[in-house]
Amino acid sequence: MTGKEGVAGKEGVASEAGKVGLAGRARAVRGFVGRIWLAVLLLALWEAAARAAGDLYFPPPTEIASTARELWWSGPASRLFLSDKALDDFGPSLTHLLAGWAIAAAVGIAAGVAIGLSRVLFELLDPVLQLGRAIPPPTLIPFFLVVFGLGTEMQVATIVFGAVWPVLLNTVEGVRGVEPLYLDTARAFGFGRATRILRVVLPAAAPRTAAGLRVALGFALILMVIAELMGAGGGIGAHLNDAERGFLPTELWAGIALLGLIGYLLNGVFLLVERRLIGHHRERQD
Amino acid sequence: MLEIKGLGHRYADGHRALTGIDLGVERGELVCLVGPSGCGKSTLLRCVAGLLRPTEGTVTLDGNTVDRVPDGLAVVFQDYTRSLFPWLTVRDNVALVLRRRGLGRRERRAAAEEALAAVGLADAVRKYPWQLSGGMQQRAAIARALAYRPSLLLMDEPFGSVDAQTREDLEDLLLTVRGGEGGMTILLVTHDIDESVYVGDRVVVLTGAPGTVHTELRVDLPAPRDQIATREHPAFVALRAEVGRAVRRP
Amino acid sequence: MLEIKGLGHRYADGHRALTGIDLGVERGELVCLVGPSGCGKSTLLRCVAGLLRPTEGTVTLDGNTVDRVPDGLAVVFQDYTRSLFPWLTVRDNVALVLRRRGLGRRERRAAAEEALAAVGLADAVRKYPWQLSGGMQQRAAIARALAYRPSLLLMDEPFGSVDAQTREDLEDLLLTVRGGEGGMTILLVTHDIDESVYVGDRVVVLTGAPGTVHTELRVDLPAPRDQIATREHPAFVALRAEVGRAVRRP
Amino acid sequence: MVADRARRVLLGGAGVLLVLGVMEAASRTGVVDAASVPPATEILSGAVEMAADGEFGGHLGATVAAWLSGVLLAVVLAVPAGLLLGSVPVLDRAALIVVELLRPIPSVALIPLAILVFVEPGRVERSLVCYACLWPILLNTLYGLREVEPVAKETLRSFGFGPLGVLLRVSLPSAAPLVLTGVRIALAVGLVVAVSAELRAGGESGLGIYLLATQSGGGRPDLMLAGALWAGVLGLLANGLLVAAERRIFRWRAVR
Amino acid sequence: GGEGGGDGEGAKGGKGLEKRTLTVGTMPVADTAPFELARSKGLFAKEGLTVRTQTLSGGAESISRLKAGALDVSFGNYVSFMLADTNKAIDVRIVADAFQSAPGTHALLVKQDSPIKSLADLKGKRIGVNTKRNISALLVKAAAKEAGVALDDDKAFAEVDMPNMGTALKSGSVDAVQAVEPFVTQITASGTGRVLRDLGAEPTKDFPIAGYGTTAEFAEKHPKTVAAFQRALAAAQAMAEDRSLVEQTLPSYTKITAPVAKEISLGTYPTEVSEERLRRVADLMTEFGYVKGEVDVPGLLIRGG
Ligand SMILES: Nc1ncnc2c1ncn2[C@@H]1O[C@H](COP(=O)(O)OP(=O)(O)OP(=O)(O)O)[C@@H](O)[C@H]1O
Ligand SMILES: Nc1ncnc2c1ncn2[C@@H]1O[C@H](COP(=O)(O)OP(=O)(O)OP(=O)(O)O)[C@@H](O)[C@H]1O
Ligand SMILES: [Mg+2]
Ligand SMILES: [Mg+2]
Repeated sequence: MTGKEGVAGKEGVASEAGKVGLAGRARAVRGFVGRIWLAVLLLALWEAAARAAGDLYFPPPTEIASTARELWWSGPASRLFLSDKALDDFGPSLTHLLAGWAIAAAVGIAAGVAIGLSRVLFELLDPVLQLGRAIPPPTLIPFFLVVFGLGTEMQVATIVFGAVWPVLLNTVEGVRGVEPLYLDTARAFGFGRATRILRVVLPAAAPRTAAGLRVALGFALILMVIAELMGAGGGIGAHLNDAERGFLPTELWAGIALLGLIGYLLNGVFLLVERRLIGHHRERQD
Repeated sequence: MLEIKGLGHRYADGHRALTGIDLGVERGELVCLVGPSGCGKSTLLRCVAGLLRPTEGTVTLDGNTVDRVPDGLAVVFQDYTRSLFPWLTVRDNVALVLRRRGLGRRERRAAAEEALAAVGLADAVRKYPWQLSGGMQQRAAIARALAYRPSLLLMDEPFGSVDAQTREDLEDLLLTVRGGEGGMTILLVTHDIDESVYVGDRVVVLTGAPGTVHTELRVDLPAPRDQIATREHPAFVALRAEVGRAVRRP
Repeated sequence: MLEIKGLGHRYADGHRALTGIDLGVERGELVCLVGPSGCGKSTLLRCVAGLLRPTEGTVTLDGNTVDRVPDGLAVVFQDYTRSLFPWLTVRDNVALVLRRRGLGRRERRAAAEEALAAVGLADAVRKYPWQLSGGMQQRAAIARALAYRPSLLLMDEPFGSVDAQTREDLEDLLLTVRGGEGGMTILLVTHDIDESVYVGDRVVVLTGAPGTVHTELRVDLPAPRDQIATREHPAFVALRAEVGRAVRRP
Repeated sequence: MVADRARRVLLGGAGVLLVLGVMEAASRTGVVDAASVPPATEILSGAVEMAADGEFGGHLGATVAAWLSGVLLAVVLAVPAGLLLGSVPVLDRAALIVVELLRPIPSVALIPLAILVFVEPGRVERSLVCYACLWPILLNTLYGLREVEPVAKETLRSFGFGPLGVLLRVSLPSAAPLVLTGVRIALAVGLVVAVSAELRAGGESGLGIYLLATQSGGGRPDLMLAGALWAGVLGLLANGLLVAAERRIFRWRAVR
Repeated sequence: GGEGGGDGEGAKGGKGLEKRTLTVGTMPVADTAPFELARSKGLFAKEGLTVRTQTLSGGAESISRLKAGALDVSFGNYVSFMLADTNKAIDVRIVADAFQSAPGTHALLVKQDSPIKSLADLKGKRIGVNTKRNISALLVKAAAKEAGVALDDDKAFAEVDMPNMGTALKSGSVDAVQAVEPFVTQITASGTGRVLRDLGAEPTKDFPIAGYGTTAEFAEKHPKTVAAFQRALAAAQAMAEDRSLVEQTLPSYTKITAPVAKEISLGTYPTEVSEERLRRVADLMTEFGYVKGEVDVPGLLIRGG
């Protein structure tokens, strides 16, 4: 979006610049179309199918969108049109989500590196971790209730509990898969343990860790909802609950679509940052 | 300075790569290792570097047994492409190892650029390793090792991927650098017999399966070596022929 | 057979590696490419192999423009360690490419073992590439290419990591193989000037930044070449000096 | 090899005992409320009590069936999809939005819709498991493909192999470890989703259904946690099997 | 379609039934004791019905399952049924009444040593309920309103699963909980909490809690099957007046042990659906804004035979 505006802004400064601007715009448009045609096609099919079926439980996307607008984007312009309900639903949810993900990332990477580097630690902890990550969070509610009580801590804990695994596991994989010669090189030049980890192991494992972080971001969103579904409190999870129990399928769909959208945006930001940080790794294929 | 005694190595899969190697290297000496492909030269270097724990014998450096990587060591690996970090530019690859030298960020960069210029990579400092040709990558690895100013330098076929001219330049660069203060001890693996005689103070010929020392030859050639004069020196020709025979005779 | 016209390549980062290359190679010819490190030899080979789309000019093979990998091609990459598949044994690395030759499983294995034996790796067929020394890996890559019996063979410094004796053996092996039925066309990049004259029918000298053809020299040496006789031949000595001068003069 | 395995089992067992010990101590000393978070021994005895119950086996079996078939379905769908997207950039670009919109949707939020579409409780559960498992496998496949050594791909291309040959013989084997990591994540997620779906939506039989029933006579945190333990054990077993398979398939990696 | 011309009532051996196998959604709670009784005593079989069950975990998905056709008939609380009907999720028909509150079956509890002495003290406190905007919240709100306290669903209530009520109360996560039997007995007997207010007393004395519902479509297509189900269940509901029979049945399908079964308060099991009683639920729902507009109570009933 901003790219398009930027190109348009440059236009007309000079004829040469204008040509470049036009070419750039054409490329931007082509790129944009290349990215969204499938989504648009699927939406159109869905719209047509839903209209043909006319089932209350499977409303067409346009109806879902208008419900969503009513629910969350009917507020004043000064608040980016966010309604009161939107602030209630998104604010705490997203805070929990990001806090949980950040903690999961830190814990997952630290533990992943430690476990990936040490065979003893790996063998000591592997069964515990495998056991731990297969435990369904709902069965731990009594435990969470006692330790964290209902509320923010419990929700964040649930998110951390679920989102840490992909980071941890991928980091362990990444660390164990580091090209041995990188490590030899680092050792040969007398890098200390810390430097070796920070300057060689982490960057070498970065692509895999990033894959884990990305999966974890999706998980964090999912667990945010689960935490809200099973614990008290508002948020998008509670909205879904209300919509389901109140038999308001369109609102349910709106909530689901909203989750998709939030996940999409988070992922977009993540990819931008990732490209910034570790993109040059693989520009190699031409 | 470096003392190798009864060294042998058997890999985890049971393959016996080296056996009964005895070798001493004095401070400031440049010893060339030659020998057939697969005879254990790289394995020997790894043992000396403390990267591989030998299954027999010992390596001692200044009287201390090498059981981990010793201080002041630099290595140019045979598989140089994999020893450059793809996430760093060429300059940062060099600058990174200089952290251990206690230099500031700027000084590190300057030193890195200087070393890269010395191997003819002044224009490539900001590129990533995978944007370089094979020979350029190899030179980057050499620059990294030289910039580090190690007291012990291990080089595993460091000039294998560059053209004849560059090779000679690099040989001379190596000779210049080792002449500097501190006195660098160098172990250099090469397949080029002329090169081994030209740069070496001593040439050690290994034979394979499992690797053992076959011959040691002292190179007594006039001190400031010169690509043309030295190579025309009768002693050079004689030595070169001798090494050649040693390598060829199994 | 192979016709290169006005070939140039500029990499995605803007670096101009090659420009205005014109070169023709006849069926069954063995052309050696020499030139300074980074002058674009590997880039040229990649363009010929159809792995890289040149940004200028064309490559035609038997009259067809090369816009994808042509049939009957084999390549020995300069970065041979990365071109062997670590999840396959050495034998399976060779046997894999023979699938395209329509051989049965047993035949493939037999052919692979034969080719590996020819490069002196008979004992290593069941090992994984990372269990081999550098020179052995390089020989495995050579065996793979030879076993494939390509009509066009591209070799990027194929003998850079082996000792002098092995190198000579491999040179002779290459000369033997190309003499077989079908007539193999070969483009070989090397830094060893002697080698280029010894194995080549023609030596093409490139100069760099960006790479262009500097000189072409026809090698007219008696047909069955011999490591001792040929290298002592006066024409060999003269040619070798000429190539050396061409490479050195920028 | 044998010594290796013994060492793994011993160390792993020590790790588990350590954690159990900490839990036991925490409850016994009153750091946490023992009635709500019973000591490890009680949870263990709860787990044994469950195993002794004749009905339990059937319920556990139902969960395992839905779980494994769901994960399997996800593998069958996601790996080829990943290979396709990873090798056809045009599709990859277009699919990114769709994938990224669908991926964050929690399976539990889809329960009411899944019930309507798939009707039969076992199929509902399987579809939810599959949905949740698709994404980690797909993403890991895509990331794995990105990491493939370009020279290795070029090598096979230069020997005349077509895109499919390169995909199957180079890209797939070198991405395989990361794909399997995805499957391992998916296995854990799938189990979580299966049991959670049962707990939330009920059904005919399953571990979750069984756990619901155990709570009907009053809150029994020990049994709930015993159920959690059983789920954990299933996860551990599945992971163990996969790792063993991995070790065989990727011997070349293990030794290095 | 019907096989042969079944004649009126008493379709012995299932002759004339449109469908002989019924899939019924149920829960392991005291409310469904007569249903289990009917199964164990062969009352359904006598009517020619084979009954299969699916366990439900809550009210909402029973509606989805009914709509999807995974269930033919489902147990469920009246608030859920009425919400589903009013919001046109499905056209609900109540097949039979299941359970009606009695003193002690539903209660509001606080911690043993809680400073909360009366409903009036609940202002600004958090109350754990099984489900917001549902039957449990309704009971609490009705009682609180009488005491002059208006509770807001979002602010006053926190959702806690019934089995975790004791833990939630003890850990101080909530100030009060709404519980049903056997949890009420468990919480009081363990000394965790005390009853602040019996919700089985006025204003929700003898309050209709749950029933068996189906879709209008199913009811219309299978009148004889529905009637057979109703007959069998009515017989069982009647038998359940004998408390000892219920006490015997409870341990067979729940984890309520025989001694606990003797202790707990039991509600009553009405034998037929009454429009008048259902209206009490509908009126409260309207009063507290749980539905927009009116609940069509007569429309929920199955008319004629
Ligand atoms: N990781 C390994 N596992 C098992 N065997 C190995 C391993 N590395 C090397 N070897 C074997 O040890 C022997 C010596 O290998 P090494 O790399 O030391 O040879 P080299 O003298 O350096 O040869 P080149 O000149 O070809 O590099 C070879 O036979 C090789 O197959
Ligand atoms: N992927 C790439 N991206 C950008 N520049 C590249 C890339 N690959 C090579 N180059 C540049 O192109 C030039 C030619 O590279 P090439 O690999 O063809 O050289 P070469 O003749 O094979 O050298 P050498 O003998 O050292 O292998 C070099 O300057 C190199 O830096
Ligand atoms: Mg070597
Ligand atoms: Mg090259």
